Amino acid sequence: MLKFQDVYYTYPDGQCVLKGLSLHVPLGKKCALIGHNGCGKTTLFLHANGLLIPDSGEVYWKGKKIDYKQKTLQKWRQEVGIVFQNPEHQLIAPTITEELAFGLHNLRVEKSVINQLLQETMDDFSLHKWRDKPIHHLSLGQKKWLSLASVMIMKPSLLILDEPTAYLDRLQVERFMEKLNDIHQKGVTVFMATHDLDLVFQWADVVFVMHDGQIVMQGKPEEVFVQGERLKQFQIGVPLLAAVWNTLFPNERRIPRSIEEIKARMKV
Amino acid sequence: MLKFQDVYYTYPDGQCVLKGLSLHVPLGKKCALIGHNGCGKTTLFLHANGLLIPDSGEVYWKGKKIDYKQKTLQKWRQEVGIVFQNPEHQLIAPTITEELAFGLHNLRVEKSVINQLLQETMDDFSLHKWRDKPIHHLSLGQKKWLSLASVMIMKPSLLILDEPTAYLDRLQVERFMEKLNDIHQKGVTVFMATHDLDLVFQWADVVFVMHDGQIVMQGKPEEVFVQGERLKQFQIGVPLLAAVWNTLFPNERRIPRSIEEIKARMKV
Amino acid sequence: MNKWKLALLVCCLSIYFTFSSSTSTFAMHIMEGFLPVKWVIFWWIIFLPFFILGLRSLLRVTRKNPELKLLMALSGAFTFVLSALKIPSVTGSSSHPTGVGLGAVLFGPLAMTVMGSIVLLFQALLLAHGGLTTLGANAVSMAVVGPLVAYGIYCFGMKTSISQRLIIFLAAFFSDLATYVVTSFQLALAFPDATGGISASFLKFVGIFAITQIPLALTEGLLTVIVWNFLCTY
Amino acid sequence: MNRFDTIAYNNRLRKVPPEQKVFFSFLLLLIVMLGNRDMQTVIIIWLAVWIVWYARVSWQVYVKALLLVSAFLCVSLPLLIVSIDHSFHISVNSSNISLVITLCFRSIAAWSCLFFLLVTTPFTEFLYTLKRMKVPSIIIELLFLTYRFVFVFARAADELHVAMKARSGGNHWRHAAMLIFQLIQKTWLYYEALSFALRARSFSGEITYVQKEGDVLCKRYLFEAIIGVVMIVLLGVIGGELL
Repeated sequence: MLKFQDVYYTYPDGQCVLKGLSLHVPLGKKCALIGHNGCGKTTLFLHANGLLIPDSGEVYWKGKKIDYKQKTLQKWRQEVGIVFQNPEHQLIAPTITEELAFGLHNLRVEKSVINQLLQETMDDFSLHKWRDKPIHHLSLGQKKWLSLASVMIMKPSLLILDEPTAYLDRLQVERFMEKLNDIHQKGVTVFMATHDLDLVFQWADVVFVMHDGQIVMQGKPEEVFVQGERLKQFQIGVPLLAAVWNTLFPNERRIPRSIEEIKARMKV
Repeated sequence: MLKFQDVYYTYPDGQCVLKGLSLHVPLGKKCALIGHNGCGKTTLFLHANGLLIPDSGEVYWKGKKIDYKQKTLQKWRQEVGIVFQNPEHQLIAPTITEELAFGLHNLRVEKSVINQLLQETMDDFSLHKWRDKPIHHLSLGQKKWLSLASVMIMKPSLLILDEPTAYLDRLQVERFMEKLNDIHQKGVTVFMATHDLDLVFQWADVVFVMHDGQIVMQGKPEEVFVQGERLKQFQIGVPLLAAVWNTLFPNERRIPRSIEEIKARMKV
Repeated sequence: MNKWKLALLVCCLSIYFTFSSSTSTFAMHIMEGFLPVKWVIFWWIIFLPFFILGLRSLLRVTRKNPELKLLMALSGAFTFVLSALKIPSVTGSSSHPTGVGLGAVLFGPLAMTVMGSIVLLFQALLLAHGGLTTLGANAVSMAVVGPLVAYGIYCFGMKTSISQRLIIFLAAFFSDLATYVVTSFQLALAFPDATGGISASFLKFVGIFAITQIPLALTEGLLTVIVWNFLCTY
Repeated sequence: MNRFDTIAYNNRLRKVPPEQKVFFSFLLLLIVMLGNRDMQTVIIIWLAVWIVWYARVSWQVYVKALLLVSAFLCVSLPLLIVSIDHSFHISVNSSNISLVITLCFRSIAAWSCLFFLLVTTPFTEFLYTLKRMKVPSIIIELLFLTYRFVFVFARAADELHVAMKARSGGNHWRHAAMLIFQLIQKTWLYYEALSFALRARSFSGEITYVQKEGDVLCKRYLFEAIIGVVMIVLLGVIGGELL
């Protein structure tokens, strides 16, 4: 779906962040990107809808090479939704309705369609109860929720999230992940960067490990997280669950991905 | 060491946050505070060195009731160091040296003493390599590190941290926790709020569970986290390790607190 | 420092000092209902042409570069927040159109008029400071005259070999004085002295405000220079 | 600032259409500016009823704000009462005193109108009204964005200030300079981050806002407002001092 080929990028201040990155986000999968802070994850995301233009290398979207013309960009940006790390840096309008309508209005969608989409999204994300609140009265968790809603209202086919669960409490994380699964069920490809390895392990179909501006490992979580030694080299650990399992049953290579899976296995 | 007795606090906008909170942070222990977002943790911390004054109820510091006079406050604030959640909103000076010296200057410490403490802290936190950088060029992880250093330079006897590990990657968390253990070893009581239950489980001596402006549970982590049902009621889960253990060995009540402990037990 | 960043910094500083703490001294903010109707209308009529010209220049700038709206709104918010903060020595001081002129060098002097008026509107509608009827009069002193004086001093200073810091200090100092002289003049026109007429009334206001305004203008000039130093150094 | 803003979102007149409230307070403001002292007195009392009773704004908040304004007024009045002639002879003129009393009533009445608007109408809704009044969109856009950022910065400033106090700082003028400097840095950071976010959502160069819809005219309040205004105007006509 989204493909990077040998992408190089250096910031104007001379900091080289992407160093020949190649990556292929497969259609309809739940993808996770892990890597230590400063390895270039955010920069990568900014390339995923043309906010930054690679110095060299190509970016493909749905098989087509991106030409960075205004028209291509606009269409592309509608199809790729990004939820940034800090909701304060994303929410522009002071009220919820306006925030949701912002992207649609930019695409010059008709008023009646906007209203209908607004209604749908409000229902979908149960935003009605906050509707009359200004954004500065929302809590951080609610702001995060809203920034997801305001991206999803554009009906993107790829949803990118940068550290969506930081600062959220357990219940909020649960709700958020439930929503993500929902969104994925409806056919949206989800691509998320996070430090929560246990979450990745449980949730992802594909894991990409990024280090120093390149993708150094990729594959199914069970395959990636088995290679504890290599991960260590990239300053990444192993999910707790995998670590526990390896300690308890060092000979068993098939690691369960969640407590439910352990339960199921125990029964067998 | 620090004691709250029946503390009530309502914000000027009418939001009642602390509702008869009682808490005793024991001397020299590693304490953790857990609770869902919005339960009042940050407000509690702001009471811990007189940044907020309770509407009713008492606060005791080292056995003495706080009288909120300017002189008491100043001494108290030197003895209680707080590392706030967002380092972006804690660092105030334009350079690292000034940031470190900020608190000392305010206490009118002598210049030669300040210089010596600066030197010590720079060594201790290995800040020399950044020393000439302006603060806004640091990464988030570095800012967090610096905010810890600039609190520790005051030699507090109680260190309070609000969500210190959010947004940090694994290696950074490890380094941070190592430092905290170091600090604790030197006789400082540490009191931390976090959502990372596995961290709490591994690290804390005492856990406080906060819900709706009150402390509803407290005790050793092994005692607290056994009560999964009650925790659920307060919108808190169980550490993954405890959950795995309970699934695998439902009859064994003594839950290991870390992978090392599991390894040790396996050998026996 | 890139051009827009510099512009932002200057703009923030400048607007900030215009409004920094007019909240605590009534003097620099003529309160709602204070002026009689005819003066309300008079000052609005004086103010509007500047405002409209400012609006046009703003439209020109933002059409070329729409993201500048963001920058302007951010600096407006910055200014407003500082003016509402209760920090010793930040508030408790007066108005200060310091570098509005400096911001004007980059944004165009008239664009500053618009931003200034917007901050005044926020002060009226979120803090109940100043007012809607007196917005015209307040804007003339703070968003028109102050910036122009600062702009003039800056332009003049840049041609001479005076050090930059001194220019900034002087621009800050004199634009503040200009603002308060204009305010005094406005009050004198509206409330002429029963015996001495307008001139006596003017002297009365200027004299009294001088006691508070001159020291404040001095300290704020210094504060500006310090912040300016931070900005240049880091 | 936060306080008045919060009240504006949570008062009992919140659901009354903003146009009604804005028109009402502007009309009263006009009457205050043109009317006599009796009308102003009636308006002060009447608006106090609206604010404290109908809108359920806590009376402490109202009284505190009122006292603050009166204090501002008091500071400025002595200057107006006293007159100085050319030989620097200070005297008190009786005509000045009546002028000052007039001024007091007018100011407080006008302030009441402003305050009523402030605590009953959220700023964004005030903007909808401005838009209906065909104010140029660039002004509304700027006001709109500024309003959003005001609270972001207010929070940042607040947290920075608390952090300073936690280390016994915040009383030195140098700290004020530091705070300003930090806020300027934040401003720039926000600009960079938000411009990405804007482009990510295909910013078309125009910041938009949808029309608030579904407000029904509130008959009960409208009725009272009309009756009240008519009576006040009549009072002015009978007093014979209108205009």
